[in-house]
Amino acid sequence: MIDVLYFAWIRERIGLPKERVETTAATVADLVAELVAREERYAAAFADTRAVRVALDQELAEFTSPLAGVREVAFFPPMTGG
Amino acid sequence: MIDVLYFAWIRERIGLPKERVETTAATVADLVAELVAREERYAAAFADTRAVRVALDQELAEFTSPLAGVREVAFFPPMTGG
Amino acid sequence: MRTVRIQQSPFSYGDESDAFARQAGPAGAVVTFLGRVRDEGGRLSAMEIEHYPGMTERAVTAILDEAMARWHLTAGLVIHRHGPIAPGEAIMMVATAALHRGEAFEAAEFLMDYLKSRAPFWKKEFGSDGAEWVAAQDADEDALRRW
Amino acid sequence: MRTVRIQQSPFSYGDESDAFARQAGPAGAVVTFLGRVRDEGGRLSAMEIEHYPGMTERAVTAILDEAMARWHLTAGLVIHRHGPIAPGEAIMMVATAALHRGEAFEAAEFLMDYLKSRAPFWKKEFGSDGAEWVAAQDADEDALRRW
Repeated sequence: MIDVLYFAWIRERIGLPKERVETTAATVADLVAELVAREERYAAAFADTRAVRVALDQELAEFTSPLAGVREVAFFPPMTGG
Repeated sequence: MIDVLYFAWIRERIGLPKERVETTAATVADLVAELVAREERYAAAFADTRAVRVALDQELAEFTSPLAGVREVAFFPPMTGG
Repeated sequence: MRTVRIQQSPFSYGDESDAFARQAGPAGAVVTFLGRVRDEGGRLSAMEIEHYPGMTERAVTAILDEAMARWHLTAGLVIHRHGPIAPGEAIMMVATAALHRGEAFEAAEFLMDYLKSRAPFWKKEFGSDGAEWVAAQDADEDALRRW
Repeated sequence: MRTVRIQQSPFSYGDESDAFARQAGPAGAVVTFLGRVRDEGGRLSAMEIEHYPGMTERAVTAILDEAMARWHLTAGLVIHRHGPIAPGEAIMMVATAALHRGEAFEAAEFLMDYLKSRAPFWKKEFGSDGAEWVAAQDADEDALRRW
């Protein structure tokens, strides 16, 4: 089980800020593929993954990063702070 | 007659902040030559003119600048504001 | 002295600047930056900033630590708000203190460039045309290359 | 809004920063710089700043006008003290306000570089080794070349 968090327009498209996901995905990309296969709203959120950033246990990561040992995955658009 | 002002260590070497000078000098360099010829303290102040800046009527100028129509000449070291 | 505050409530730029300068030690140079919501000629009625609690503090602290080490700052501060913010209000500020002005300026610009695209904040603008998430600019990503 | 103040009395960095930001109009970005007397590890007991009354106001105003035009500032401020100043005390500050952060930062750095070597101020330091006029640095003159 892994906590998956969504922010900004990704959160809005999927319709929830956080969920627990049962997965055996090896990488972030594998997890995204599982989510996209689930429902249309996930497909809409991940339609263009160039516009999606990912953090693993609150550190920026890549879609190729492995999920082994990770407890929290977050997906969000490019950041616009400052 | 022209007002001549001195600042910082140039003022200290010459021993006064301001004086009125009777001169027919055509340029700043000519005025400096007249002053240097007067007394040792002026010679000491203008010993190295690369370390001296000049302003004519409160605008930065050059030693080659003409004095015609100028009412106030100021000599000072390179500025150290900020 | 290192200060990171992520908060919903407003802050006073004057009071924070003053307090920062007082505790900045022997620094000859203090630079502060204030970022505010522009009203975009009246088209913007409000802004809302979403963030990622937990990661935000970690990311901002890491960015500030890097700036302090790289430019030998005697003090550094980042305050960043989240939640609803009205036009004209302060969004965030950074402050840097160093022996010389060049270090304080560079560190402040570095902090701004990194906070802009590496700290997990997302701005949503509410205006006469509806609500819209602010898009990241290529220029913001490019700005990181100079560091 | 353009403000130039050449004064002997101390000023409050917090109050001035706050007042500046309030009257800076629609600016999204405000940068302030504070320059203070360093104590040089205790070796400096006081500083005295001499200036050229009349020319100082003219020169500083001209530098600020140039910065405001070049970076489209919505407000600009320079406060510079003269007379005796104790270690740790504020010597001067500049503040710039612009729509975007890059303009506010560049204008503030430009102002500092020009005030350093083109405004008629001279610093004299009083310390345990006696009194000495601060020498201009080649680096300060070089700093002007980037503008």
